[in-house]
This record gives sequence, structure tokens and C-alpha cells, in this order.
Amino acid sequence: MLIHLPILQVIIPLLGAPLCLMVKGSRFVWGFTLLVSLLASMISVALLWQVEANGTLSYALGGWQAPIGIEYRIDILSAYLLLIVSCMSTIVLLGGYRSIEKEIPVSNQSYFYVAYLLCLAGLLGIVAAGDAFNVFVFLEISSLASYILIGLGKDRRALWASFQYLIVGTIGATFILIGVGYLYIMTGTLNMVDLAQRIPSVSESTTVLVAFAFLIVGVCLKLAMFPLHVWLPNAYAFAPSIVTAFLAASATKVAVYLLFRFSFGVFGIELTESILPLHEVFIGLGLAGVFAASLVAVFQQNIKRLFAYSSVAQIGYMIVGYGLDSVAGSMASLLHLFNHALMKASLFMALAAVVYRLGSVQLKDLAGLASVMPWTAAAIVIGGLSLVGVPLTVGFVSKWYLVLAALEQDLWWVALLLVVGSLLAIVYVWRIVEQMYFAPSTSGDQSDGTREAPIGLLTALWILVIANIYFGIDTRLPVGVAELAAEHIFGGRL
Amino acid sequence: MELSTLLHATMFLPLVAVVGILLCRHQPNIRDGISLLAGVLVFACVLAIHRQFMSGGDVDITWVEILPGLSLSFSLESLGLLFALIAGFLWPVTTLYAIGYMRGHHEKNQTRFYVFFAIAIATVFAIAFSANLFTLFVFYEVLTLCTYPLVTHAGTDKAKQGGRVYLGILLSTSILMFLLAMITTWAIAGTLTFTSGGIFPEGTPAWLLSILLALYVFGIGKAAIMPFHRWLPAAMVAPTPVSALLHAVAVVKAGVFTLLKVCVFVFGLEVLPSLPATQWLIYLAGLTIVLASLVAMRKDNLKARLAYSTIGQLAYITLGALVATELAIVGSAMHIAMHAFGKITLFFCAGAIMVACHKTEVSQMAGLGKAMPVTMTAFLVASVSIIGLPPGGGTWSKWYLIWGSLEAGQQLMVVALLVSSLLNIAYLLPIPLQAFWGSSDTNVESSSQLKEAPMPSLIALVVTAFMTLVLFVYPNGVYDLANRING
Amino acid sequence: MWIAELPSFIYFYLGALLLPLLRGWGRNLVLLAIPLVSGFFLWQLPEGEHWQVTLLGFELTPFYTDRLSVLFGYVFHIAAFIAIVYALHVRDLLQQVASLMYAGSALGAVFSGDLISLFVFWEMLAVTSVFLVFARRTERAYRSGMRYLMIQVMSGLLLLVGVILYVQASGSLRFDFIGLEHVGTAGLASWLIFIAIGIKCAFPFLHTWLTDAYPESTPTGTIFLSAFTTKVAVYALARGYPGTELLIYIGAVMTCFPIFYAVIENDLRRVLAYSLINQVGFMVVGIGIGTALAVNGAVAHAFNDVIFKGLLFMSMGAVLHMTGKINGSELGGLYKSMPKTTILCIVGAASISAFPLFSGFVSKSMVMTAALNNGYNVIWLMLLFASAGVFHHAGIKIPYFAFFAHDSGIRTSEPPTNMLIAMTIAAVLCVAIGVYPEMVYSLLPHDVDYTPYDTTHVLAQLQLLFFSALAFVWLNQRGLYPPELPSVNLDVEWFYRRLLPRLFEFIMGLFWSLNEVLRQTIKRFLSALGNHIHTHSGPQGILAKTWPTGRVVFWVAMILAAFLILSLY
Amino acid sequence: MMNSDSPGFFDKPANVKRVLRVFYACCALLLIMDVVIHRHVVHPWETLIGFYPLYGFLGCVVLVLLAKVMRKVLMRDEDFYDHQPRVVDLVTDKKDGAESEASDVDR
Repeated sequence: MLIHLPILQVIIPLLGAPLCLMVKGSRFVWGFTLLVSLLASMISVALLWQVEANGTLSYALGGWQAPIGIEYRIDILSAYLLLIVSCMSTIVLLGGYRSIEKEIPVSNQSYFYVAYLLCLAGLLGIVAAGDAFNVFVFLEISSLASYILIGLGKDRRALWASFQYLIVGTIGATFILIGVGYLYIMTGTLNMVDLAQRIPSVSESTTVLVAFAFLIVGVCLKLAMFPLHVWLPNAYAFAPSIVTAFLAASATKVAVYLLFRFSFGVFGIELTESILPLHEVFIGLGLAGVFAASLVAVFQQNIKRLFAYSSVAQIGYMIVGYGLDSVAGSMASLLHLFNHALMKASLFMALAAVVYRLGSVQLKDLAGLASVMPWTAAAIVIGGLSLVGVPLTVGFVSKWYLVLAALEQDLWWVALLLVVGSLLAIVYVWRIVEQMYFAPSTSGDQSDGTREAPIGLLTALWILVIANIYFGIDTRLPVGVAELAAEHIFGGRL
Repeated sequence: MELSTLLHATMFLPLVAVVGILLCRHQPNIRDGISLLAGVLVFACVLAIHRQFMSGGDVDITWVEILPGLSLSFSLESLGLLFALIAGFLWPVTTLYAIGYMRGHHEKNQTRFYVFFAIAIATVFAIAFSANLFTLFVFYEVLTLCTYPLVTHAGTDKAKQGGRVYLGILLSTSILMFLLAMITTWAIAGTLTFTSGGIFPEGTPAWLLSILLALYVFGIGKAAIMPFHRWLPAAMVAPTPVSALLHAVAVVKAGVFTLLKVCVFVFGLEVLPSLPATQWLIYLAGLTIVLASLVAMRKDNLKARLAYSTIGQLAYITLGALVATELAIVGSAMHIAMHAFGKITLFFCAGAIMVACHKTEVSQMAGLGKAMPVTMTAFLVASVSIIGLPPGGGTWSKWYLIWGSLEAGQQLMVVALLVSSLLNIAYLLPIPLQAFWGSSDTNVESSSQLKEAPMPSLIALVVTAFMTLVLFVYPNGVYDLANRING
Repeated sequence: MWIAELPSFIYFYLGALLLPLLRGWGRNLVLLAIPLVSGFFLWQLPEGEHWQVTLLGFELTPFYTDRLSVLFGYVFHIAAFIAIVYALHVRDLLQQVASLMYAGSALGAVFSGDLISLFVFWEMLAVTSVFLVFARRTERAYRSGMRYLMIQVMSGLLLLVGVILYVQASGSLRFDFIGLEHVGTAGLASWLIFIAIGIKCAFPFLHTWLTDAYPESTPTGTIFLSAFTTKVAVYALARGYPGTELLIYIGAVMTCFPIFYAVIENDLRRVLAYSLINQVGFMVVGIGIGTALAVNGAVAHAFNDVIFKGLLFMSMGAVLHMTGKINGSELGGLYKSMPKTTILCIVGAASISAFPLFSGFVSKSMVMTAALNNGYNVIWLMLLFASAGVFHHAGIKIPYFAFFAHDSGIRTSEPPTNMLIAMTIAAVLCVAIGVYPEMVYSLLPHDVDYTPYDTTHVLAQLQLLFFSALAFVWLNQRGLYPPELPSVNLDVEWFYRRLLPRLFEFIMGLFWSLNEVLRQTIKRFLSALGNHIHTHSGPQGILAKTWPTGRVVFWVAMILAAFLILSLY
Repeated sequence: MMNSDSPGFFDKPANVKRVLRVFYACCALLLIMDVVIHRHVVHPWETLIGFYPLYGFLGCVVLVLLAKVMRKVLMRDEDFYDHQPRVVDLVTDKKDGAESEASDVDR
């Protein structure tokens, strides 16, 4: 059984998806989906434990060995991502029942769960897959599922946002496919380990460079790197709250994973470094993302959109870490992956609670929220503090490493700008805090109608909030794994 | 009791009190009693710590190690103990004062007030006993955040705007510069633990250390060095007990305390004078001293005037920290204590005048001496101490600061200190003097309306005023602690 | 008995603390008892260091007695007692407390064995005495008091810096001979201390606090003021700077220039304030000469001056107390209603003018003889001129314009009995010391054989005085004497009462407008920046607006193209 | 005790004249004694006959005349210094209280 874990990780949610259609009653579907997700996360924990103990796992599907067969390959980086994705999915689902019930029409709820599981399976598959084509396949699965998930939003603009995401996402996927195709032409293999071995011998060819360009741009499109982020704010803003929470915590993280995987894992550090002034370009784009998105967030009135832009900004931090092109930078970036998943999941979960009670995420409607929904408001505060990077929250830890990584290369201006970026976070977080705590509630009906969010939602929310603090204080798990992963990926071959 | 238990007690007793305060929010008398009791207990703990420390007690507490080598830890050290003693003494006194003030002023949300007050105090103890810069930074930020509700207590637009300035400056300076400097320090030195003689390895380039020093000086916004001083006047929208304890003692002293710690235990007294930036920062401190006094003269609002006076006095301490001779450090440390008692008295008086006579402007206070002789006498005594004249405790700290500056060859700074003393006279003394002997042409209210503040407040301000005199006659306790900083 | 060994200032400070608890006779009793008890114990005490205390790591000796300090101690006790008697009718707690504290501080200062104690009492003198000015409770007195305080504190601050530098350079805290001969840090230190003392001593150009504040004090407060501050400074000079030649010239100037002002001054207490400077000048000259005779003369003159200047201030205080007026232009003819006061005033006037058989005669002639003996001829002539002049303004002008001259029509009565008693005590002392100078002589710091009452001295002094009186009479008869006019005479104080405020106002005006411009600029810049950011990042800004899908695709293509170009070339 | 309403001793010019006459006599006597009495002197000027009287007389006349000249330069109205605000008032802008502190908020 243990030996089959890599495939189980992907196959369980994938098979669970159609089964959802057979389960009757929304509560049961939810329970079933949660169970599947829980299984997936337990598997991911087991996988991480195994990888830490025994090193990289390789699983040949159906017994066919690579390169002929399909390989599932779980190294420490993959295991780390699997853990993040599956656990986030589980926690979000755990609290999501009432919110889903309210935000999605009853007739569509079964489809929602199907799409959700498909998306989860796709994301897990991307990470677990050991060959490039499978990555593309799972990418498409997760993308298509997420278009559906976004389109399920009640707001009609959700459809439009979903459509735009569809166009952009498909372009990204196509680019990736083109990149993979070129690589196959040049090397005759799709297996990433083999690719990594063969590419150096053909690295002089234009084709490889073109492949690299397509792959990187495609991935950057998926991970919403500034200025390729335009699809994200609307998609996040108009999707059902739970979907936003899930996607924010997982989808972009997986895309970042792909960036690391392709550039450092497949193409290799030497090539990646030789091609481009990557270093400067990515640092520049990352910082530009931090500032542009944060500044936009400062002026946003819709909080969901505000946090969506903040996500773009946070991705900017990861890109900077990537661009630093060092163990320390990668580690900071990977650490932020984990931490950002935690903070954004908690913030969007809190917004789900707000939407559940208020039906609105406009800033002005939040006036006096703290008195009617104290727990939710407190969660937003802590999530926000984490976003800012206040000590004793996870945000602080990743920023600490990021600044250290910048200082390590004597990039003073980068360190300074990273810190300034946090200041902008303070501004937009503070606007919300002030509105919730210090503004008198605008309408009288809130006082009698509104109360604290349902207990399920709160439980999940506070698990995330506590995780935000816990991993800010006891940093061994994320820091340890991120460090291992960074060293692993920089250690050369996969 | 164990030292570590006592140390924890100072940090957790106020938090326990918070629970008690919340539980008894409907019985104001019990609630206020809990605050007071907690204050007295905490002070007893600090006293016990002091006794053990003097007999050679030492303690190291580590809560958690957040990153390898970076932990939340606490230890005992004389400067921190001095700070803790001051805060520990003044908390119950201020609580006593607040009881009179808040009731006399019919403030709303008194429970919230006492809760955040207690949290702030717990934070102050954590700051005082921090064993490394990281711990200090963490609680520095916590202090900023948990005093925000106190600053905006009134809930008016003005209060909110003041609060925004307060938070904006304190958070942005600390994150932008303090944090950056701290991470850089870590990157260079590999440790943040406070160590006598500094932590930077030999051979660290001076320009780098200069930048770091500037980042620290400006980043520690609570020290209110110009031009990052605006938060302090802005915070004066808070109720007076808050202004008194937090913005004359706890918060601002946390700032200069941090700065002192950084100067002595991160840079070290040998490194500091050799840096090119030090001299410029010293000039800046001198400029702050003089300019703050000039601005204070111009303020008619009493609390605003006191706020600017605080800015000037904080710059004294910053100056001493930067001059960084042993004597100057002693002077700075002593000034933390001396100024605390003087300025808290002044704020108490300002609040008493506000509660009893509803006067906030200096120009309205002529002739109040007849109605409020005790308050005005206390004001006078405290002013004398702030100016640095006998029989006020401020004499001794000024003595050491001037001595330290002279020793370091900072003649210009000596002049700044002297000029500031004279300016202090010009803006502080007229207030009580006019109160006693000025012609009260503006207020023709019947004398029956004017009376002393409520008794608890009165007792509190008499106690602190008396302490300024005690500290003149018996400065040895403070001096011994301050002198131990240099080992 | 430990009580007997307490420093004198302790009695006074404790007494001051006790006063608020008492009323009526109890308070008066304490007031009277304190100088008596303290003085008695001081008399019993042997010389030496009596009390040592460790403060801030320093070994302080706040109670050190030797011949010099004890003599000042005695006269301060006497002065305190007389002044207390004089003020016994006053029912103002503030004045009573302040005056006890003030007297105590003066005693503390003269018994300070170390420089730190000296500094503390130096500042205490300023802080306590200023309340005697404030106690007048007028706007003028308040302002004058503030100026007084500022200058006194400035003196204290200079002393502070000087002391620190001196201790740093010499390593010794002891208050002993300092002198101006040092070089380097110690030189700077000695000069700073010198100037600090100079301010309190009312050196020329540093003197205006005295003429400004003393006349503004209460009738009783001035008695205390005139006794202590300047004499403490004289004591400090005598201990720290005897034989400093510069002092001779400074002192000579001090004796001469105030008499010009005294002649044209209208406020009779201000006239006395100027004559106080003039008398201190004699002491400063004596200390500057520095020989045993000269120092003895200076110290003895300080002793006498405390009493006769006190007497004169008391008589003027009595006039002020009874009539509420003190300007020469408004007074006159009071000898009819206040004959006793008149006589007592004349005794004081005779003493200050150094008439033989009055107290000033001996001490003043000691200083002048010393000047002559040491070859300071010009100085001697100046002192001679000053002696004539002092008779002219203090000896004649004061009694003449207050009690004689034309009748102002004021009809009043003798002052309260306690005032009369106090004045009588002072007058008796003046005469007693004049007749029997050994009383003071035996206490002087140096043993010197000097016989003042020989015919030479007596005759010369009488001639000088009578003919300067003749000049007064002659000038008056010819109508040449300047009439008393209500006026203000410009003095050095103009610089800080007129020029400095104007300058300050001007500079501050500039400063604030600069500040305002700067703030506006920054504000404008910030709001422009905010607007700029808002146009790009605000909800309608390019960065926040939702782009049409086509444009998104276009940009994706562009970026891919850019990437390709970059990577291929 | 003198009755305060009755004219005093010095109100009668005759009395004043009498007093002055005695005074002039004293002066003359002192001047003569300078010749009669031998004095031991330190300074040569002291031996000059009438040195002290002359010095005293001339000194005082010069003093008074100089003082009169001084008056022309230095004398001002009695309330010369009164009509100016205190230093503190000069720079106190009373409207500028705490309100202005919070007026410009940096966001």
C-alpha cells in the first residue's frame, strides 16, 4: 500500500469526482468530498514523511518504467507542495459547507463538488507527475475545473471573469504545451529527469531557448506574475468565496512550483542563468508586482478584490526570491509559498464568513463589523498582520528570509523595497481594521440581523488563523522543509 | 521565589488582571480594584527581582526559538530592571489617578481602557526584560498596536486622525528602518543577543555600521527624534492617564530604552564614537532638543506643550546614548527615571486641571492656583525637576549628561543642553506661576465651580511629585543601576 | 549630640517644612527659633569637616567649617534673624517658607566643602529666592522674577559645566583655591566658575538682575535678598579666587559706575540696589588684592554690609509698607510721621558711608589701605571717589528724598513694632561694630594688626564725607541737582529686555514661516504624489481597471516576443 | 511724638538755615584741622593740603553733572519696558493648539 501512495495521492480525488454525482443530498456530497480531500491530505503527510526519511520516491504507473511508462516522482519539493495543496483544500472544505450552500444554487452543488475534486486532483497531479506531458494534462484538468468553479459564482460578472481566465489560461497552457513539444523534439523524452540530463547537450540550440521562453511565459501567466496578472483579480473577486480561498491557497502555489521545477529542475541552473538577465528581470518584475498591486489594493473598495491584488503582490515576493537565484532566495520563496497559502486562505475564509452574513464585501459595509462578528474580525486582523509581516506570524518569517537573501547578495535596494512593500500592506490592511473596529456601523439592521459566522466556518477559519501564528512561532516544519527543498533543487539533478 | 517566576509574573500578572477586569466589567469598583491590586503586586514582584538582582541573581528564559538562533528570550540586566522598576511603580499610581480621572471625566468604555492599559504594561515588562533585539522588536510592535485603542479612546474623528498619525509613523518607521536594520544586523553578526561591548565582528565596515546606526535611530520612532516626532503630539488626543503613563513614560521610554540598548549592547561603546554617522546624529539630537523647546513655547494647549517638552527630553537621552561615554550612558539611564517621574506629574496635573476646571489651554490657567493649590504646587515641583534644578531629581541626570558630553568633547551639545534648560524654564514655569500669581482676567467663573481634582488623582500626582524630590535627595538607587550598565 | 552636628541648612529646611503645619504664634516661634538654635550650634561647633555623604559615587562634604565660612555663617544667621523679626507681621506662608529655604541655601553654600554641594546650593539659592520676588504678586514682579530666575539659573549652569570640567581636570572635588592661572581644560573650567560667581556677584554687565529684581520684591523679601545671594558670591570669590588681579579692576568698576545710576534713579530701593553693587565692589577689590589685610577687609565689609544694607532696605521697606510708595518723586517729609524710622535709616546711611564709629568705617578703610599699600593708586582714587559717591547717594539721597526734601503731604505712622525692633537690632549692631570693631575682627580669617581709629583715617574720612555733603548742599542750593523724575534708566538689561526679545521675535518669525513653507511644500508634494498614484492605481486607474480580453492577449504576445528576443539575442 | 499736622522742624526755612550754618562751620573746621594735625601718609597726594576735602567736593560735583548728562542719553518713560509682550507670548500662537497636530495626516 505504502508503495502506491504517489498514485493514490492523485487517483483518489480523481476517482472521487464522478462518485460525487452519485451521492444524494448536499450534506452528504460535502461529507464525501471532505473525506476524499482528507484522505488526500493524509497521504500527503505520509508522503512527506517518507520522502524525508528515504529520499525521492519514484513510482512507475502500471509497472512501466520511465521513459516508456509514466513516472510519478515525489521529491521533497513535490511532497511539500502536495502537503500544502491537500491540507488547504481539506481545511477550506471543512469550513465551506454553509458558505457553499448559500452561495451556490442547490442544483449546481453536485457539480461544484465534482469540479472541486477534479481541480484538486489536477493540482496534485501537476506536482506529483514526473513527466512534462502529464504536467500539461493535469494542468488542463485543474484549469478547466477552476473555470467552472469560478463561473459558479452568483454574480453574473463571474461568468465573464471565468471566460477571460479561460482564454488567458488556455493561452498559458498552450504555451506550456508548445514548450514541452519543442523539448520532446530536441530530446526525445518527456520525462523530466531524462530531460534534465539531455538538455545540456543541446542547450546551444535555438529550439531549446524557444521552448524555455514558451514554458516560462506560460507558467508566469498561470501564476499571475505582474504584468500577466490581469485575469486574477476578477476571477478571485467574483468566484464563490470558498473557491477563492481554495484557489488562492493552492493554484498559484502550484504554478510557482512549476516555475521552480522547470527552470531549476529541468533546464538546470547553468542554462537558466546563462539565457537571460533573469536575475534582474525577475527581481524587477517581482518588485514591480509588489508595488503596483499593493498600490492598487490600497485604493480598492471591494475587499475581495483588494486581497486578490494583495495576492499578486505576494506572488511578487516569491518572484523576487526566485530571481535572487540562490539557495537562500529559493528557500525564502518556497517558504513564502507555504506562509502565503496560510494567510490568504484564512483571509478569504474570513471573507467567506463576511459574505455569508453580510452578503457584501464592500469596505463601507464592514463598518462596525467587530462588534457583531468579533471572531471573524479578529481573524481578519491576524491574517492582515501576517500579510504585513508582523513578528510572531508566518508573514514575518518569510519576509525575514527574503530580506536576508537579498542582503546576502548585497542587494540593499531590494531589501529596502521589500520592506517598503510591507508598509503598503499596512496601509490597506489598516483601512479594513479601522473600518471594522473604529467606524460606527452604518445601518441599523445590522445590529439585529447580523451575528457571528456559523461554527463550521469559524472552526476552519481559526484553524488557519492559529496555523498562521503557530508556524510563525514554531517554524521548524516550513523552514526545515523549505530549506531542504531549496537545497535539493539547487543540488542539481532531480 | 524563583527569579524566573517573578519575571514571568511581571508579564503575566497584568494579563491575569485583564481577565479579572473583563469579568467584573459591570462592577466598576471591583474592576478598578483589580487593576490597582495587580499594579501593586507587579511592583512588589519587580522589587523582589531588584533585590535578588542586587545580590547577584541572574536568569535566562527562552520561550521559543523561532528561527535557529533567533528566540523569544528574557534575561535580567540593570538598564531593563531600571525601566521595569519605573514602569512597575508608576502603573499602580497611574491606575489610581485614572480611577479619579475616568470617573471624574465620565469617560465611556472604561473597561476597554483598563484592559488595554494592562496589556500595554505587560508588554512594557517584556520589553524591559528582553534578552535580544528580536524579542524587543516584537514587543515594541505589540506595544504600538495595543496602545492604539487607548489613543483613539474618545472615538471622535480627531482621535482617529491622531491615532492614524500615531500608528502610521510608529509602524512605518519601525518596519521600514528598525526591522531592516535588525535583519541586517543579523546578517552581519549572526546574533541579536544583547552583549556588553556590542555584537558586530571586528572589521565590519564603518560606513555600513553608520547606515545601520542611522536606521536604528530613525527606525526607533518611539524615541521621537526629529523629524519622526509628530506621532507624539498626535497621540495627545488620548485620555490624560494614557498620555501620562504611555506617552511620558512607557511608550516613549520604551523607545529611548531600545535605543540605549542598541547603542550599548549592539554597537558597543567602543564602536559607536568611531562611526562617521554618530556625530551627525548627535547634532540632530541637539537640534531636536532646542527645536522641541522652541515649539513647546509656542503651544498654548497644555498637553501639546508637554508633548513637545517630552520630545526634547527624549532627545537628551538619545544624545547621551549616542555620545556613548560611560558617564553619558549613566546620564541617559538616569534621565529615563528622572524624566519619567517629572513628566508623569505634569501630565497628571494637566489632566487634573481638565477634569476639575475643564481647561486645556495654558492661557486660560492664570489664577487657577487659588482653586487648585495642590495640583499647581505639584506642577511647579515637577517643572523644576524637568528643568534640572535642585531640588528635582532631573538635576543629577542632567549633570551626568553634561559631564558625559564634556568628556566626549561635545561642547556644542553642552550648549544645547544649557540652552534647553533655560527654554524649559520659559515654557514650563510660567504655567504654575501664572496660576498662582497671574491675573485671571479671562475666567470670571465663580470660585465655587473651581476645585481640586478627585481625591485619587490628587493623591497620585502628589506621590509622583514627591518622588521627584526623593530622587534628588536619594538618587543612589537609580545611580547604582545605571552605573551597572557599564559593567 | 548628633543634633548639634547637623549642617545649618538642615535646620532651616526642616523649619520650612514645618511651617505649613503651624499657625499664628507657633509659626512665629519656629521662625524665630530656627536662626537662634542653628546659630548657637554653629557657635559651639569646632572647625573642620562635619558631615560626609556618598552621593552618586562622589564623596561629598556638605558641611565644612573654617574661619572664613564660619564668619559668613554667623552673619547669615544674624541677617536671617533680623529679617525674620522684620517680617514677623507677614502672614504669607509662601514668603516665610521661601525665606527660610533661601537662608538655608545660603548657609549650605558657604559651608559646602565640595563643588557639587556648592552647585546644588547655588541653584537652590536661585530657586528659593525667586519666590520672594514673585510674592509681590504683581505682573511687574512676576516678569522681573522670571528674568531673575533665568539669569540665576544661567549662573548655575555655567557653574555646573565649570565644576565638571574642573573636577575632570584636577580630579578633586574640593572647593578650595581655584584661581585663573590654569591652562587648558582647567583654565576653561576656572573661567566658567569665575563667570558663574561673577553673575551672582553682579559684575559689571552681569549686574542687572539685581537692580531689576530686588526693587520688585516684597518689602520684607528684599531684606533677605540683599543679605544672601551676593554675599555667597563674595564668599565663593574669597575662597576660590583670592589674589586674582582681574578682580581688582572689576571691583573698582563696580564701585564707581553704579553711583551714577544711583544719582538719577527714582525708585529708592533701586538706588539701594545700585549701592549694593557699589559695596560689593569694595569687597571684590579686597579679594582681588588678596593680601591678608585686603581679604580681611573684604570679608569684614561683607559682614557689615549685610547688616547696614539690610538696615537701609528695612527702612525703605518700612516706607513702602506704610505708604505703598517708594519713588523719590512721590515721597518726602516723612520724618514727621516716622521719626524713629528716619533715625534708624540715618544710622544705616552713616554706616554705609563709613562714618567713624559706624560699622562701615573700619572695613572700608582696610580695603582702601590695602589698595594703597600694594601700589594700586588709580584704584585707590576710584575707591575714594566711590566712597564719596556712596555717601552722596546712599548716605544723603536716600534719607533726604524719603524723609526730608519737600513735604509730599503723605501722613502715615511708624511701621509695626517688629519692624522697628528688627531695624533697631541692626542699628545697634552697626554702631556696636563701629565702636568696638574687635567683635568682628577676632573672627576674621587672617590675623592682622590694624588700627583703624587713628586721627589720620578719621580726619581724612570726615573731610571726604563732609565735603561731598557740601557738594550736595551746594548743588541743591544752586538748583543743579537732578530732580527726582519718574523714569526708567537704560542699563545693560536693555539688551535682554528689549533687543533680545525683538531679535528672538524676528528670528522665530523667520523660522516659523520657513517651517510653514516647508510643511506646505511637503504636504503639496505628498498630495501630488497621492493623486499621481491614485490616477494609476485608483479604481479607475490603468493598473486597477479590468482590461478587455483582447488587450490581455495582446500583451501576453508582446511579453512572449520580448522574452524570445531577449533570450535569442 | 510729633503732631503730624503741625509744620515740621524743617518746614521752617530759618531752621534749615541754622542747620546749614552749623554744617558750614564743621566743614571749615575740618579744613583747618588738615593744617593743624599731622598725619602719616602712604600716598604723596595725601600730603597736599585739602586733598580729601577737595577730592570729595569735586568728585561729587562731577558725579552729579555727569549723571545729568547720562540722564539725557539713558532716561526713558517709566513704562518703557511694560508695553511689550513676554517672550513666551511673542511666539505663542494661541490658535495653534493640539488641533493642528492631527490636521495633516500622512496616509
